[in-house]
Order: sequence, then structure tokens, then C-alpha cells
Amino acid sequence: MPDLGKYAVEVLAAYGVSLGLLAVLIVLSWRRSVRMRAALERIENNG
Amino acid sequence: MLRVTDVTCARGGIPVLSEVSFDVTASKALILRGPNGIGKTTLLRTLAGLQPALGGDVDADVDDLAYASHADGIKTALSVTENLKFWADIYGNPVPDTIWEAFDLADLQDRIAGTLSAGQKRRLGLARLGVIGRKILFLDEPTVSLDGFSVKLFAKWLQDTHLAGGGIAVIATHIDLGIDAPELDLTPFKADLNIGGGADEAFL
Amino acid sequence: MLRVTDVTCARGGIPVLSEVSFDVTASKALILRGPNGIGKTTLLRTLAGLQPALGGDVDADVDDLAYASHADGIKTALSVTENLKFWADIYGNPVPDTIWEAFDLADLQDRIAGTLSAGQKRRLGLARLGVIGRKILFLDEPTVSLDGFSVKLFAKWLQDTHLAGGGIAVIATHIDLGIDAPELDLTPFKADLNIGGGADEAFL
Amino acid sequence: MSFWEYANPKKFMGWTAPVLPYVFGAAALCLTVGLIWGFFFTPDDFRQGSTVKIIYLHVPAATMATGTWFMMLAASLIWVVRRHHVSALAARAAAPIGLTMTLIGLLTGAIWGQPMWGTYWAWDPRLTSFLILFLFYLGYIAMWEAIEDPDTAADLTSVLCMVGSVFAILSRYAVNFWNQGLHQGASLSLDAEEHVSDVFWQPLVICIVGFVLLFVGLVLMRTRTEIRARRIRALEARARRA
Amino acid sequence: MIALLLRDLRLAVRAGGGFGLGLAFFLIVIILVPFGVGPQVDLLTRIAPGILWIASLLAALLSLDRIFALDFEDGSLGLLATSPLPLEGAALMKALAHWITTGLPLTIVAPALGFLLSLAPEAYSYLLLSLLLGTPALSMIGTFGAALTVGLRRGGLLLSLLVLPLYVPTLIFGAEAVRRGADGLDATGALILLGTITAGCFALLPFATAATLRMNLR
Amino acid sequence: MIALLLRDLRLAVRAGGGFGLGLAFFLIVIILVPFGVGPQVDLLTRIAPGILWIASLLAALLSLDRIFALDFEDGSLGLLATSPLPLEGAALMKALAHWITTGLPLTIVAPALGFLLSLAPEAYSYLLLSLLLGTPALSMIGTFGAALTVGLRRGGLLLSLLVLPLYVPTLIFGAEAVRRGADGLDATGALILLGTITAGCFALLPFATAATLRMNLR
Ligand code: HEM
Ligand SMILES: Nc1ncnc2c1ncn2[C@@H]1O[C@H](COP(=O)(O)OP(=O)(O)OP(=O)(O)O)[C@@H](O)[C@H]1O
Ligand SMILES: Nc1ncnc2c1ncn2[C@@H]1O[C@H](COP(=O)(O)OP(=O)(O)OP(=O)(O)O)[C@@H](O)[C@H]1O
Ligand SMILES: [Mg+2]
Ligand SMILES: [Mg+2]
Repeated sequence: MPDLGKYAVEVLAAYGVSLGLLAVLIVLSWRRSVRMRAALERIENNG
Repeated sequence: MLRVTDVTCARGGIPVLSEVSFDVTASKALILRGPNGIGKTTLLRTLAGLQPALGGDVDADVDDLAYASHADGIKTALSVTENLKFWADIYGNPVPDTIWEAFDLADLQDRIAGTLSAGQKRRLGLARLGVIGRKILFLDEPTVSLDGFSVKLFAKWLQDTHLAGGGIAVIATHIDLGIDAPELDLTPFKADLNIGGGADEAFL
Repeated sequence: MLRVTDVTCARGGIPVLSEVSFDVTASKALILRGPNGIGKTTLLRTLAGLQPALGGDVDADVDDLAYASHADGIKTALSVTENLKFWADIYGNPVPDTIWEAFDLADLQDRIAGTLSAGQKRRLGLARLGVIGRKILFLDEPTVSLDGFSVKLFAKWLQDTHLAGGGIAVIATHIDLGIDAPELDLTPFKADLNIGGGADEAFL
Repeated sequence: MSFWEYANPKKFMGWTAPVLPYVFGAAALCLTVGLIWGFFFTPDDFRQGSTVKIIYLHVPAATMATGTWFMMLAASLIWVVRRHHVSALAARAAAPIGLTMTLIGLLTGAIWGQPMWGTYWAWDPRLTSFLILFLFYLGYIAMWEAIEDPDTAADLTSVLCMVGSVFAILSRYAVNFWNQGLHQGASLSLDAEEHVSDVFWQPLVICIVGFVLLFVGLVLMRTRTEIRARRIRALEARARRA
Repeated sequence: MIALLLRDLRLAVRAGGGFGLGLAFFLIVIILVPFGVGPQVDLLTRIAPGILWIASLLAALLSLDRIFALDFEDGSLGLLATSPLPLEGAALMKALAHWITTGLPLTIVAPALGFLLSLAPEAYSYLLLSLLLGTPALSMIGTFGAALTVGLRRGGLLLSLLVLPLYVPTLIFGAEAVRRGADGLDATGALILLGTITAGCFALLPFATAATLRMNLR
Repeated sequence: MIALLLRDLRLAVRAGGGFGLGLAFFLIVIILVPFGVGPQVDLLTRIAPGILWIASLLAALLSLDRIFALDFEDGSLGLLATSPLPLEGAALMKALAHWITTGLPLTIVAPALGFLLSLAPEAYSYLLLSLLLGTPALSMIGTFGAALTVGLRRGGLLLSLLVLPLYVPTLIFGAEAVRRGADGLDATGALILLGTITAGCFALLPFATAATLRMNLR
């Protein structure tokens, strides 16, 4: 861990917030992708 | 039992029909006839308690009355089932399973009401009547834009379910519904221009 | 002369009627029949150019077409005369004097449209057709909530004024209008589930 | 075979499936390398101290935020001109990514602002334009959600995107007119004077590449989802009519 | 009554995001203020409490006309009035639904927006508390106003005209509470008065609203 | 086209005072501001130009949704689209009618309200001129936004969300012109830019509006 000096809170917060938001975006996109794929398969197999 | 005695009703502050009287006993229907603008809508709204009468008496339990017209409280953003369920909840009834058959809505249950055709929407509006469980129905041109088959379906529901269950219906219509009921022509009741009453009476 | 060739039309992105073809020559009317939800409204809107067709041709001058349904562009805050005058101005025509007689509106000229009864309002909506001067009319249930007398009045105007003047009318209705015109049942044209076209075609 | 063939939904599903893992793999690689290099192995700036490390998130996110809008503009134009469904759906798929990037840019900027300028938020032109961009994204997404018919939605959002772009540029000038700012100039310009020093520059470029790749991967994945959603819609509608 | 509340919430969500949009409007009004008055931080800090409250008020105001208008147009309101549901209850539910779709989300994001206006750090808790206490009153008063104008064609602007004066006391106490909080003064008095207004509104206005509706439906 | 303009004006007057009410809303927003931010004169003088412009903007915004919604619901819009009248002309007339019923009366009374906010005496002429130049752009942009949201059930709030960012440049130049006028600086630049925006909007947006309407009517 590098020494962040007196700005540790800011730097870590910036990384936390950014990576958190990216994670949320990726997870949401991924979940919806999985759901849609499953739903589509279900419909295609029934019809 | 519905007893209407000498009811006078007004629209826009002007008396339209005066001293209309009739009785309808349980399990019977009455059909109101009359040319456009005679006052059928006004009369039905008055009888149903949506607007005050200028005079006369409506003898019936207010908790038995229901009025239905084209403006039938259907939300276009909700599905057919959600619409019916809402009105059933408001009146504290369940949605009867027979309703889907009776109004040929089985295939449309999950459709958003806004995407229905004119006739399908009308059927949904009529189905509401089967859900609220009121005894005395005032129907204003209920079969507008219905095809022949749907008109029969409605007449069947009216006779076999509603009237057979002791209900009463007063129906204003220009079309022949094919139900067996007495007709009342409103033309003779057209209000005399000089009769009193109405919001402006005090100034005449 | 109106020539419709293999028109396929869709609602909500789904084909409803496919390959409808018919011809109507000048001074003739055609009545469209079909149960609720078959697609009459959709077809008329497509023919009148209010929505794009999925396929096929409508052979007519777009400047001759007019569509009319319940949503008839009547402003409830304006008077009967103002309403008609407005549409006449938009189409660059005068308001013909005969219109008041033809639609029994003479007594209602100065009434605010919002205070008309259902049938009176419908008559006003129909009178608009007499004012815009278009040759080819697409009418969607024009006589809804009209009484018998008014239906005859309308049929008379249609035959003696509009058709007699070389006009054409395509009318969707569930009621018998009492005019002498061929009927076309749309049931056979119901779109096959698997036909192509529609917004979603690329995804099927 | 024309280039546009790839925009056919079926073809699109076909060629994206094998490509997608590589894009995500490359994105992950770049991001890991760039961020770890930037976070652990770069010195502090003599003026900004360790806060300079925020640059590895702030600048790529800010770049992608505007870049996404340009991509949506291009996709909208393609839809309007050629009516390829995939391009409309790609624009739709990109919008939430742009929104997230804008938000990251705003938040990292705000966090950075406190130590540097002594305030989380100032009505600086650059910051302000970003806020307006954020609003455009919100409106654009809300518009897609509000319209039922997908083709109409595609048409209307395209018009919105085009008109919005003109007004976004106009706002940028207006905002400059209104307030002279605190924010850095273009430090990525090739002009040596303005250039940030190489120690920061190299990992920054890797991070930007990583963000771009991540964006491409996400757009492809989300477009695939949108195509599936449309197909479900179509099939369900057909089933309902049966 | 719950059925009505649920239906209204469902309609709000379906009809293009009743939730998100009241909020978005609030956001945008706040964002516009610096464009109008200029970017000076000290100035913004001074006017922030007032502007935040005025923006909440306008955001609430803007969605008032849909409380009854839609139900009136499609006939639902007449049918509700003749249904077994007491109209007072319906009025209360309508106000509640309005609050849940506008007042509540607005209260939640208000602190984030205080940020943009450089609101004094001490004022945040007061902002939150005053909005939580005050916005229900805005919804209830607004519901009453909506009932007054329901029969009129697009009474939207008349509605604003009628309702805004009724909003003045709520606005004064709400903004005052935040301002005092920002200046480090005691704001309890203003908050208590705000709570009293809300309680009073909910105790009395449902009856007035129901009576008004009955008149308008005749 | 004149027939359409006249009809819209007549409807605005009949339907409960389209004139009076846009204006009344403007008035009330201005009156609420001192309640919100407190009564200090120096503060009010400083924020007056911005608040006056923001209030005009909100007053214009509030009546946007009626530009097309009513005509859409009763079918007039579809009939207009198939009538001989070019839709671009109709869009222009709609914007004009909106300006005559909101922007124009608002411009006329704005000086009186500047008074309530203790606007600097030098600023009055700039206020008048900037509103006269800027409010037509607000109406035209709003008409475009209204066309975008016309098919949507009560797109009112979505409309605000879409339109407000588009209003930003107009607001900035308008308020800046008044502020510079108040400070005795040269405001010609801002006024010229304002005029350019208005001219540009009227040259281009009618076409975008007509195209949008056609899409929405399908
Ligand atoms: C909320 C606040 C902020 C926002 C919205 C913001 C936004 C932006 C934007 C839009 C860019 C341009 C990226 C591009 O050229 O495509 C940028 C770049 C940059 N920002 Fe910020 N910023 C903020 C705060 C800060 C702060 C506080 C600092 C540091 C003191 C900072 C430092 C930089 C640097 C060094 C660049 C790179 C310059 C360039 O590449 O053009 N930013 N920021
Ligand atoms: N979004 C949608 N999804 C699926 N089906 C739809 C959608 N919108 C409309 N439909 C269906 O399209 C069909 C055509 O409707 P249309 O209004 O043209 O019928 P119509 O013949 O005019 O009927 P009516 O006699 O009742 O007026 C109807 O069955 C309707 O339910
Ligand atoms: N404000 C008013 N001033 C004068 N007459 C009015 C006013 N409002 C309504 N009327 C008239 O009252 C009469 C009654 O209208 P009502 O709607 O009850 O008729 P109706 O029998 O239902 O007709 P329809 O068969 O056309 O539906 C109509 O002739 C109408 O024109
Ligand atoms: Mg009637
Ligand atoms: Mg139909």
C-alpha cells in the first residue's frame, strides 16, 4: 500500500465510489442479460 | 325494487325532463327511448345520484345503485385484470371467475387496456358491472361500438346473471338489445320551457 | 376512384389484417364489417395515411383523403359554429349553408359544444365532414349514439350530397345504416400469425 | 456482402458472441494494469500530493462520458438514415453507461475539488457542462422508458439526441460566457507545454484504453440484451394473438 | 382504501415514472438557480435554504393536477364517489400517494442538492427534518386544491394560483427552520409549527376535500 | 394558419384564462422568493435578475403541456396532420400562440415585479429587452419538447426534464444581460446572443417539431 499522505481519505473515496459505480453498472447489465437470455430460451422452447 | 316518482332533472341549469315516473320490480329491466338530446343521460345520472334532482323522489337504497356510461373508469395504463381487480376491491367483492367467459375477455386478461380495440374496451367497461355487485344498474348506451355477437353476449349476461339474480336495470339505448323488457319513451316528459326549478329559478 | 391493393396493416407492431384489396369507384360507398378487434379501425387509419402500411398500395390522391372517428377534433370550449368554421378555414373552404339543415344543427348553432348531448356532439362531428370538402372519406363507426332519425339524416347526406357529388366513402360499422352499398367482411383477411412485417420482423 | 449486414440482429448476435469475452478480457487487463500502475507505482505530484492518483479514474470517465454521447449521436443518425434496429438499440444500451461515466466524473471531480480548490462543487464551466450532460442523459433514458412502441421511441430519442447535441454545444459556450473557471485545461494535448509528465501519462493512457474497451464490451452486451428483449416482446405478442 | 393507494402508485410508476420525474424537476430547478443568479458561492449559500424549499414546493405543485384530473376525465372519480369507499378516505389516499411519489423522494435527495448550492454544513439535518415534516402538508393542501379545480378544463394554472397562497405558511416555517439551522440558531420553534401545520392539514383537509369533490361531481 | 392561431388564442382565453394564469404564476413565484430567502433588500437586489428570469422560464414551462396534449386527445392533431396545412406552419403557430399567451404578458408585467424584488433601477430596460428577445425562444423550444412528449400519458414532467436543459443557454444569456445592466456593464453581447438563439430556434425547430409530431402520430 503506497503512502497516500494526508489525502488518503479523498483518494480512497474516489476509487471506492468509481469502482463501486462501475461494479453496479456491470452487475446490473449482467443480471439483465442473464434474465433476458433465460426468458428468451424459455419462450423459444415452449413455442 | 326501484320506484321513481315525478322526477324532474336539469342540465346546465335548465330543466330537461319533468315529472318522470316509473316502477321497476326486482328481476326486471326497463329500456328508455327518446331522440338525441331529450335527456336520457341526464335522467340516468340523476337517478344514480350523480347529480341532484330538481324535484321528485327516487325510492331505492343508494348502496344498490350504479351508473355506467362510456366514461367507465377504465385506466388505459393498467391491464384488463388489474382494472377489474381494482373495482372489485373498492366494492369489497372478489372478481367472479365467470366474468372472463361472460364478456369474452379470457384472451385479453393480461393486455394493457390502452391497446384494446373500441369494442374490446367497451366489453371491459361492461365487465366492471359484473364485478361491483350492485343490484340496480343505470346503463347509458351500453352497447356502443359492440358487434352483434358481443351485444348478444351482454344481453345474455344481463338476463341470465344480473336480472336472474334479482337485479334491476334501466337502460338508455338507440339500438335493439334483444332483451325482453318494457320500453319507456321519454318524449312526452320533455320539460316545458316555463316550468320552474333549476339554478336560475330565483331570478325568473 | 380508390384502389387498395394488398394492404397489410399493423397495430402495436403486430400485423392485424393482411393483403386487403378492394376498389371503390366514384359515387360509391363500401361498408366494412367484422367482429370487434378484427382491425377495422387500424385499416381505416392506414388507408387514410395516419399510420404507415406494412405493405401494399393505396392508390388515391392523399389530398382527397379524410378520416373520421369518435375523436373528431371538436373543441368543447368553442361553439358549434366556431368549430365548423375552424375546420372550414383550415381546409380553405367556406361553411356551406346547407350544413345546418343536413345535420339538424340549426337550433344548436350558438351552443358551446361541451354542452351538447352525446348524439348532438356526434352530429357536429359528422358535419365537419361536410365542411372539409374531401372526396374520399374513411368513417369509423360514424353513427355511434345517434338515434334512428339522425342515422337516416346522415345516410341521406352521404348519398344525396357526398356520393352524388362524386365522393367515395369507406365505412366501418356494426349498425345497419340503410344505405345501399356493398359490404366487405374483413374476417378472411385476419393476418396469419407467421406473416412477416411489423416493427418486430427483424427480431422474429 | 455489405458492411451493414452486420447490423442485422441475427448476424449481430452471431458475431458478437465470440468477440465479447475478448473485449472484456482486454478491458480487465488494461484496467488492472493501468489502475495498479497508477495507484501503486506512480509518485505523488509536488503540488497535488497523492490526489493526483484520482486522475486515472477521473479523466477516463470524463472522456467516456462525452464519448458515449458522440457514439449515441452517431447511432441515432444511422437509425434515422438507414433504420437499422441494432443501431437504435445500441444507442439505448449506451445511455446508462454514459450516465454512469458522467456520474463517476462528477463524483471523482467533487472529491478531488475539496483538497485542490477547497470546495466540493463550484460552478465552473467544465463542471457545469457536465451537469447539463448528466441531465441530457437522464432525459434521454426517461424518454426511452416512457414510450411503448420501440420504433417510435427510437425515432423520438434520435431527434432528442440530435437537437440535444446542438443545445449541449450552445450551453458550453453560454457557460463559458457566464463564468471563468478553475478547472485544468486539456492536459492530454500533444502540446509539450501542457502535457502532464510522463510518469502520469503512461498509466493514464492505459486506463483510458481500458475504459474504452470496457465501454465497448458493455455496449455490446447490453445491445444483445436489448435485442433479446425485443425478440421476447415480438414472440410474446405473437403468442398472445394465437 | 389500500387498493386505491396501490392503484395510484402503480399508475404513477407506469405512466412514465411518477417517482423519478417529480424528483428530476426538483433537481433541475435547483440547477437552474446558479445559471440565473450567477455562480458566486457566498450568494448561493445565503439563498440555498429558501431556494431548496421553493423548489420542493414547485415540484410538488407541478404534479398536483394529475391527482384527480385523470380520474375525473375517465369517470373513475364519479364511480368512486358512488362506491362504498368513503370519499374522505379516497382523498387521504390520494394525498398519500402524491406524497410517496413526490415529497418522499424529494426529501431523500434534497441533501445532495444542498451540496450544489453550497448549503451550510450545519443545515443539512434541518433541511431533511423540515422537508420530512413539511412536504406531507404540501401534498394534502395540494390535494384539496386539486379537488377545487377538478371540473375545470385544464385547471392546472388556476390550481397553482389557488394553492400557492395556501403554501405560504408551510414555506415560511420550512425555510426559516433551515435558515436558522444554517446560522446555528435554534430552529425548534419553526419545526414544531411546521409539524402542527401538517397535523392540522391531515386532520381537517380530507373532509374539506371530500366535500369539494361532491360539489364538483354534481 | 391564422385560423389556427386565432382558435388557439380563443381557446386559451375560454379555458379559464390562459392569459391571466401564466402571469399569475409568474407573480406568485416572485412573491414566494422573499418568503423563502428572507426579506433583506441587498440580497434580493442581487438575485433579482436571476429570479425574474427563472420565474419567467418556469411560468412558460408550466403551460407547455397544453400546447399539443389537448389537440392530441380529441383527435384534432391527427386531423391537422392530414389537412392541407403544413405541419411546420402549425408548429410555428402553436409556438406563437404560446408566446402570446405567456411570454408577452409576462414581459409586460415583469418590470412591476422587478420592483417587488428591489431590482436595480438601471436594469429595467434590460429586463424588458431581454425578455422580449428571449421568451419567444422559450416558447419555441417548449413547443418542440411538447411535440416530443405528446403521445405519452401526461408527459408533463418528462417534458420539463427534457426542456429545461435546452433552456439553459437562453436563461444564461437572459439573466446575464439583466445582471450586467444592473451593474452598469455593457450587456450588448448577451443581448445579441439571445437574439441569435431566438432566431436560430425559429429557423430550425419548426421542422424538428413537425418531424417529431409525424413520428408521434403514427
Ligand atoms: C465535479 C468536478 C469535476 C468535473 C465534473 C470535472 C470534469 C472534467 C472533464 C469533463 C474533463 C475533461 C476530460 C476530457 O478532456 O475529455 C476533466 C479533465 C480533467 N480534470 Fe476534471 N472535473 C472536476 C473536478 C476536477 C478537479 C477538482 C481536478 C483537480 C484539481 C480536476 C482535474 C482534471 C484534470 C487534470 C483533467 C485532465 C485534463 C484534460 O485531459 O483535459 N478535475 N474533468
Ligand atoms: N399493442 C398491442 N398488442 C397486441 N394487440 C394489439 C395491440 N394494440 C391493438 N391490438 C389489437 O389489434 C386489433 C385491432 O384493433 P382495431 O381497433 O383495429 O379493431 P376494430 O376492428 O376497430 O375493433 P372494434 O370494432 O372493436 O372497434 C385488436 O384485436 C386489438 O386488440
Ligand atoms: N348548458 C346547457 N344549456 C342548454 N342546454 C343544455 C346544456 N347542457 C345540456 N343541454 C341540453 O340538455 C339536453 C339533455 O342532454 P342529454 O345528454 O341528457 O341527452 P340524451 O338524451 O342523453 O341524448 P343522447 O341520446 O344524444 O345521448 C340536450 O338537449 C342538451 O343539448
Ligand atoms: Mg346521452
Ligand atoms: Mg374500431
